[in-house]
Amino acid sequence: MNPVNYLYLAALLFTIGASGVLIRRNAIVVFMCIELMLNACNLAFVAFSRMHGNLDGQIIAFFTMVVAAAEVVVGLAIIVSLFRSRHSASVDDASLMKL
Amino acid sequence: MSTTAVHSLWTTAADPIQKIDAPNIEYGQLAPTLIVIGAAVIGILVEAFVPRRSRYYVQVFVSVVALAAAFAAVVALAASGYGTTKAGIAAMGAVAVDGPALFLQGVILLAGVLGVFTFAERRLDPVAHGNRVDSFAAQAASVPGSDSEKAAVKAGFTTTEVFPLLLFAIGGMLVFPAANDLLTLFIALEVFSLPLYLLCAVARRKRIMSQEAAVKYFLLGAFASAFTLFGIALLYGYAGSVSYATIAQVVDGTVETVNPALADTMGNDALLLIGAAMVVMGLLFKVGAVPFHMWTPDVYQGAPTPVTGFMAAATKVAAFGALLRLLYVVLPGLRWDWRPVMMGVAVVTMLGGAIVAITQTDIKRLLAYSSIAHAGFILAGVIAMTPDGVSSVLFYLGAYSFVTIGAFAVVTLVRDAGGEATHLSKWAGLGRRSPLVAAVFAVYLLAFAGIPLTSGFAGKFAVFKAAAEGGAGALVVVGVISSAIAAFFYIRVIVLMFFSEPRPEGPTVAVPSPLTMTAIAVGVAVTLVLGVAPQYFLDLAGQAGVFVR
Amino acid sequence: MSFPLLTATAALPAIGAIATAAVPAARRTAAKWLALLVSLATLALAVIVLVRFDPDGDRYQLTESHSWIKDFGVRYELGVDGIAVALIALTALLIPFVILAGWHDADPLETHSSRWRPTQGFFALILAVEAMVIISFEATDVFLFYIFFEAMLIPMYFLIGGFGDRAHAGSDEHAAAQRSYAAVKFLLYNLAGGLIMLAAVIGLYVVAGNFSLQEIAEARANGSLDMATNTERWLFLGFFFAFAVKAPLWPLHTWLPNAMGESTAPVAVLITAVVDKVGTFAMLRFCLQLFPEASKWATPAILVLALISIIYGALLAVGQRDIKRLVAYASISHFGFIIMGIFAMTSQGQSGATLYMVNHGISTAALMLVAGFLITRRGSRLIADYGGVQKVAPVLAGTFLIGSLATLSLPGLAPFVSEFLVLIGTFARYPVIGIIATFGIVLAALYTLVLYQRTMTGPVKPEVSAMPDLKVRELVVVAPLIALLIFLGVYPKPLTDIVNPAVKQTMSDVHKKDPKPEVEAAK
Amino acid sequence: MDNLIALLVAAPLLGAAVLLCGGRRLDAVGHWIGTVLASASFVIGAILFADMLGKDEEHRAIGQHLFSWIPVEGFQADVAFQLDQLSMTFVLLITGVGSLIHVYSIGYMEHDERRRRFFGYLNLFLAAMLLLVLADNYLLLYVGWEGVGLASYLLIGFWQHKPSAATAAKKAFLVNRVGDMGLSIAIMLMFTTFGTFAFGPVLEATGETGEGKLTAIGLMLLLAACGKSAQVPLQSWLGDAMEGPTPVSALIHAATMVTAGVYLIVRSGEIFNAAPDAQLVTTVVGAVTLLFGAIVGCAKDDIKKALAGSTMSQIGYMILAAGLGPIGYVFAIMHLVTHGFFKAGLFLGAGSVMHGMNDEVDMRKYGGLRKHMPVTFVTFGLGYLAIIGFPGLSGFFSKDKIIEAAFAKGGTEGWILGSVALLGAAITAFYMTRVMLMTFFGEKRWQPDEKGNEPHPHESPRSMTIPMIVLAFGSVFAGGFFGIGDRFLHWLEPVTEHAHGHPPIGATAITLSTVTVMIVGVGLAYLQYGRRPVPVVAPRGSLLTRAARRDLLQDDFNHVVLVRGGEHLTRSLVYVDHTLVDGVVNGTAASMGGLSGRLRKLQNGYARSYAVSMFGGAAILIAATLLMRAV
Repeated sequence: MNPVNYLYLAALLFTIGASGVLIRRNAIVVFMCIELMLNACNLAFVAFSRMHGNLDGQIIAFFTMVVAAAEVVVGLAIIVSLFRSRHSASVDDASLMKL
Repeated sequence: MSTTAVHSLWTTAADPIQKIDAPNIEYGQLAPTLIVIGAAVIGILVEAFVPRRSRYYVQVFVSVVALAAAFAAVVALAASGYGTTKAGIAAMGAVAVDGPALFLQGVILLAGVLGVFTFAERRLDPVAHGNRVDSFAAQAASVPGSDSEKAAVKAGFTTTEVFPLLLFAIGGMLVFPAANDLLTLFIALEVFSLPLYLLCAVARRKRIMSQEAAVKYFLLGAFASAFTLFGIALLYGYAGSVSYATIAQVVDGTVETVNPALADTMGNDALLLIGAAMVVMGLLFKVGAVPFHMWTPDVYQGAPTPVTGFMAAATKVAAFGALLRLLYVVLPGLRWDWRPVMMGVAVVTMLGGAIVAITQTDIKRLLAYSSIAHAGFILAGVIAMTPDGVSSVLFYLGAYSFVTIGAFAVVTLVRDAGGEATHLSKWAGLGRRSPLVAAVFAVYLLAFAGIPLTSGFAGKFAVFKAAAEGGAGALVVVGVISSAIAAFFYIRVIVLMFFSEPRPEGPTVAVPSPLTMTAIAVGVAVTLVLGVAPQYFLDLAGQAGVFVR
Repeated sequence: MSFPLLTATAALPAIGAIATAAVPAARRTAAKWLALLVSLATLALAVIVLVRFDPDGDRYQLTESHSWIKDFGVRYELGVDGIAVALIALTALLIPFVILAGWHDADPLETHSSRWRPTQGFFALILAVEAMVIISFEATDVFLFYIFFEAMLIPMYFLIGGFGDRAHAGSDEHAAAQRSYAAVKFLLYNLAGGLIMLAAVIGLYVVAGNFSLQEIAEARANGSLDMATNTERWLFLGFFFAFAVKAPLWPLHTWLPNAMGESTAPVAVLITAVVDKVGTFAMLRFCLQLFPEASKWATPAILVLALISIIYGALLAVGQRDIKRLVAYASISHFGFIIMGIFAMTSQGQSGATLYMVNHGISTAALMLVAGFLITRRGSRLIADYGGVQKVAPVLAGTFLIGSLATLSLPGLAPFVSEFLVLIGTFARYPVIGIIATFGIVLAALYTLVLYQRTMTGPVKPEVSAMPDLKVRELVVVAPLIALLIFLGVYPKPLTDIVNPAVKQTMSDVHKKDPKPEVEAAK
Repeated sequence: MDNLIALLVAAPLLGAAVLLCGGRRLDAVGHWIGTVLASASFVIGAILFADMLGKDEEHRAIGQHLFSWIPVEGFQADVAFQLDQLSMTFVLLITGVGSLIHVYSIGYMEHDERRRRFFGYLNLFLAAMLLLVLADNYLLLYVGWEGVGLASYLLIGFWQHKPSAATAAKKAFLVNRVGDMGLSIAIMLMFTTFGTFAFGPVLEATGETGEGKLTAIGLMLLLAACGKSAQVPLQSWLGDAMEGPTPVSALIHAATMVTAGVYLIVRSGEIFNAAPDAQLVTTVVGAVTLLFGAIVGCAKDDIKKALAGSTMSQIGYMILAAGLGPIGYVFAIMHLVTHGFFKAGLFLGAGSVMHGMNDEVDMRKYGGLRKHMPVTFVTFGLGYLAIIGFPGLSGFFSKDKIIEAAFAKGGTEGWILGSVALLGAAITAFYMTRVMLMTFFGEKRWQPDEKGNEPHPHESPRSMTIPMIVLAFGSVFAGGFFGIGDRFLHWLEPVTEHAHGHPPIGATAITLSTVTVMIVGVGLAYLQYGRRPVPVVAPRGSLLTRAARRDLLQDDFNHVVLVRGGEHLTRSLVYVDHTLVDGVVNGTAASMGGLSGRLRKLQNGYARSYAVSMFGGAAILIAATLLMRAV
């Protein structure tokens, strides 16, 4: 079927992820949404590389995965430490600094 | 989708896999980055194998030596003409070695050295259980105020990991402005972002805030980089390649289409424009331009001040470097589309930063907003789209980074029982209590305000001049107005320090070790030198002002 | 390469400032003497400049020119014409008196910490201001001028905000608040002006490609550089705005009363007699030379503003209760005269304006410094707190009277010469404005004499009954100024000889000829 | 010879400088220095006079150029003197009367510890006044003009501890400044018209410009004259000026300074000749003032104020004469000189009376003083006869000529002016007789003051009486000496050309009527003050009297309109400056702060809202980019 549809899907996923970031409170979920966005990007890469018939996109997808993994490590570390110190993973609770 | 493309895919699959010849890497030209990254790795090993007592010293030594060596390498490269005549693409088109890259790498490395100095400062906090402590948590993993933390403090633990983290960040930053394809750009972005996220979280005092800062920075940063990545994807989709050169050619339409599949995506400018916008947005986030600035104040306030200082200086340099390259190398053909938009961004950034800063009550947040305003000024130079524009931005970045590090270094000195006394009200009468520190800080503030005879003025003049010559006179006017607004709050701080009576319970000024002193001193020296006799550095920036494609 | 006299004249006080600031806290008196000696040495250099300057020689003399920031097209170019020489002399002359008058103004209070060195700071800042003012008089490169035009705000700002009157009506807290308000107001007004000028400076570069006053002026003259009418006007406005704030011209004047009211008398003198002159000077040198056409275009509006300043300032001076604020508003009125003289575009007007700058400097210095002595004695700035001083301190009263008479420009004293020249120069081209301006004469008499009557005459107030007369130091400050006032009032020729050629040049820059008298015109 | 002119000015100037800078150590000899230098200047004047008489008329005018004062492109102001018959007349009057009054002051100010300064001021005045009359251009004249203003300011306010004195001084200076404004405008007009303001060139070139210009110049000069010579509407200061020590009133506010206006007009004769309208206004001003002053003089009980009124009125005569043009100039000056003698004498007499009466000025508290102070009585009496124009005495000759000239003006103008002048003569006789009677005749009316010390009227010391005697001589013979055979006329004619006026009625008739009205005036006064005793407390009096006591309400007018109005204006301006001009700026600052406060709220600390702004920003960025392409 037409690879362009994959692009639409990717865009959709990206949007879902983005809106997830905007509306969900739980840091973990927010973070997962971001991961979703990254994966949307992957999908887009792959789809394009399929269209162009060169492998760059697919290679990039691999890089992205690695980066995403690294982000998970760092991100979870931060979120967990925050959770432990204030017993809540809600992003909205972390609003000491404002104005 | 045309069938030809599909067929072509089969054929590539069907053909016998031709052997891939090993890439040739110009290690010499990549030396700066390699040295720093290598040192970072060594740092990790040090953490693993060197006894705790001596880690701190080893780490500091390694970092400083590495950065110094890297800087030497940069100078060597520049001296041997890689900045100008021999400028070229290295690492199979992944990295550009040219004037802007080398100049900015030099700046970043110097900022890095000063950063290491401030990181290594151990005289400010009161001695805990017989061992000197720096501004980082004894044990980042332990919950603030918990027994484990007390134990860690008692045992004299220190988070010496910050040094390798710093080195990794610097490594990423070195690549960022030199990145010559979108993939490298993205990787570099992550490589310097992730360590910074961590560094934000490990403050010794006010750790809750520091962690909050880290979370915000991380989530928003990741969010932004997701956009960047998607943008990259779209650009790739448009041009069928992530290499700057190719994309540029495609944009200019000077490419001879090798494969027909490219034809229909190439025509589709929506991909190009949206993609470009998203990538640019990611970079604007890093430079802290309105409306992508909102992380700045919180993170600057929450992060350990040495980190803030380094981040404020180096991140801006790296990000603007990348932005310049992107706009000047990849998207010059698109000038007429993005220039007006960027002008809008610059305007709101200048005004927004200046106006909101007026009512700030925390010195770190104040500096954060001022950094936003400055981002706006620099953008004005970026928009010029002239060689002068490039060199003026380079000069501004160089000048600005030293002022910033110095200013934050001074902030670390003003302390009371609760650690740094960052609330402005506590700075009242500082000039009476310790004139020298206050005077130094005043110099920095005046430089921020762009008063003549300071580097700030030279930089501001350079970018405004470039902008005016580039036909963005309106920007100059707005810039001038917002500088006037900005002057107000810089002056407010000076008034506070010199003209108001010191509070009896006011903060004391800690006497730092030579490390921080050097950081501050260098800052002042550069500020004044660049203010009085900027010609040499302008020349430097001028020669470095040409990108290689 | 001859000896860089101009650089030396500016550099000496700069170095002196650093040296003075470096004097250790304990050696306060040493700092004072050092500052005084430096200022005297500067005066000597200024005199040498005065002597070396040949009125009939080239327009700019003693020139120096070195490359500085070539990327900005900026050169380190110095040179003086008659006007500049006169003003440099004025500056160098006044500073020693300012220092001497402020001898005890910055002695530290016991509340201060031992590391706080107000005295050193005070005198260092004064010298710094002197250096910057002098070099901005000397600069023939727009950028160079701009840099110091802006930079001099900083030391002034600290002088105003850091060293208010010890003797202040009201609580100390209140005083401090007032003071920093005044200082901030001063800085923001002038900074705003300066920044707008910055835009214009950049614009000028874009148009002209360099900053050399001479080159641009020549190019404008021989038409090789023609600006679009609107461009020229915008640039002119940018420059003029900054100078009008500094001068100050109504309605941009409100910072001056605060600044002069809150700062000590010597600093007030520094502001109005020295620093503000840079503004009016710059109008003559930069506005007229760089943008002759635009200047002519703007003349009517500017004249009206100047006229308003004259009358308005005088009327407000009448309404003041505070001695220093009164003098401040008087100065606003006088600056109105200066600006009017500059833009009347007649030789008499412009010579008058230049003389006015010098004379007003001296007369205000005399009046303000004596007022300062008075205020420090009684510890109040309010006119109502005085009365009958003349009986207990006749010499003080006498000098104060002469200062007042100079302020109301009594014939025989220097200000009369300049004021009359300005009036007649304006009248020659704009009779109506000239006539209205003469009302300023009456009002000047009103506010000065009312001030004198309320403070000096009448029955002796108990608070002043024990007031000592002028001390030797104070006499040394005042006497020379008065002597100078009389001398320049009776024999201004030395000054006019220096100024006239420069004025002739400026007139030719703006392509203006003096209106012929009716009778000759008839022939 | 020419070079002596500068010395005329230099001598008293030197005196002023020495006395004012000398300090206390000169207190002992100060008054001698002052007097000697004043008389020195008189001697020089005399020498020059003798020299001048030696020359024939054409070459009498001499000049001296000292230095070029304000050399500016297209503008020449020199410090240069010219001494012609007119100036010479004034020089002699000023230095002569001046020296006498110096002598007088030695005695009068004996008990004042600031006597040295007093003499310093007097010398300063002499210098300025001489500069005024010797200047050869209007700008230098202006210097002298303001110089005498300053001296008068200092001397009126000499007893500064009295608020009334200080106020009077300030008032005098201010009102004079208004006049000075006129002079400076006149000078500007001359400059723009003739390109110069030296007497010679200007007065020669009057023919080359339109009448309008000249009228304007003339009126401006008249304004100046009004200020200096206390003519309506700028006369208000003279009465208060009597706060000053009496010698000052005699010298400055009777004999010399106040006549400067007349000098100015006569000196600028050519201008006025060519501007009839200006002349008309001048005559009107003169006429009005001579009545005004006379009426005021009738009502005042303060002897000096009464004399001040008379001075005003007499100068009114001179201005009137000057306004008449060539037929009047000479007589204006002549009356000026004679008036200088007798009015100075009268004032010195009054001073001597006050001296003997513990500085009591209220005539209602005098009475019958002729027995106590004979010399004063006689000299005063002679002055009195002179001023009322008793046949044969100075006033008779000069005033009569003026009245004659007034009629000679011709037409209704002539009639009106002439009759006004006559009426003035009558009133003069009335109020002077009143003064005479109230002071020297009738019963003694003085009581011990609240401190209980009763005044012991006594004759003044010789240093005071001698000058009075000398002046009395002047008042008696000067008129005759000048008038008979038109000596004075021939003397002045070369400077102020003279035209013989032909009055509609015979000169003798006029003379007769003058004498009659004079007698009438005296008679009336006698009936009111001679026959019945003078009440110590002034009766309420008629409306006119009360108005006249208050200077015909003209001060009240000034107070309400100018002073009050001015106060309101300044107060409201101060308010405006603070709220409006300053308010705008502070307002912008405040609003900036408010804006900042509001924008700050966006930074609400929630990472998600930050994300929203980023998202929105990205959306806008993309949209904008696409839009740019679209348009």
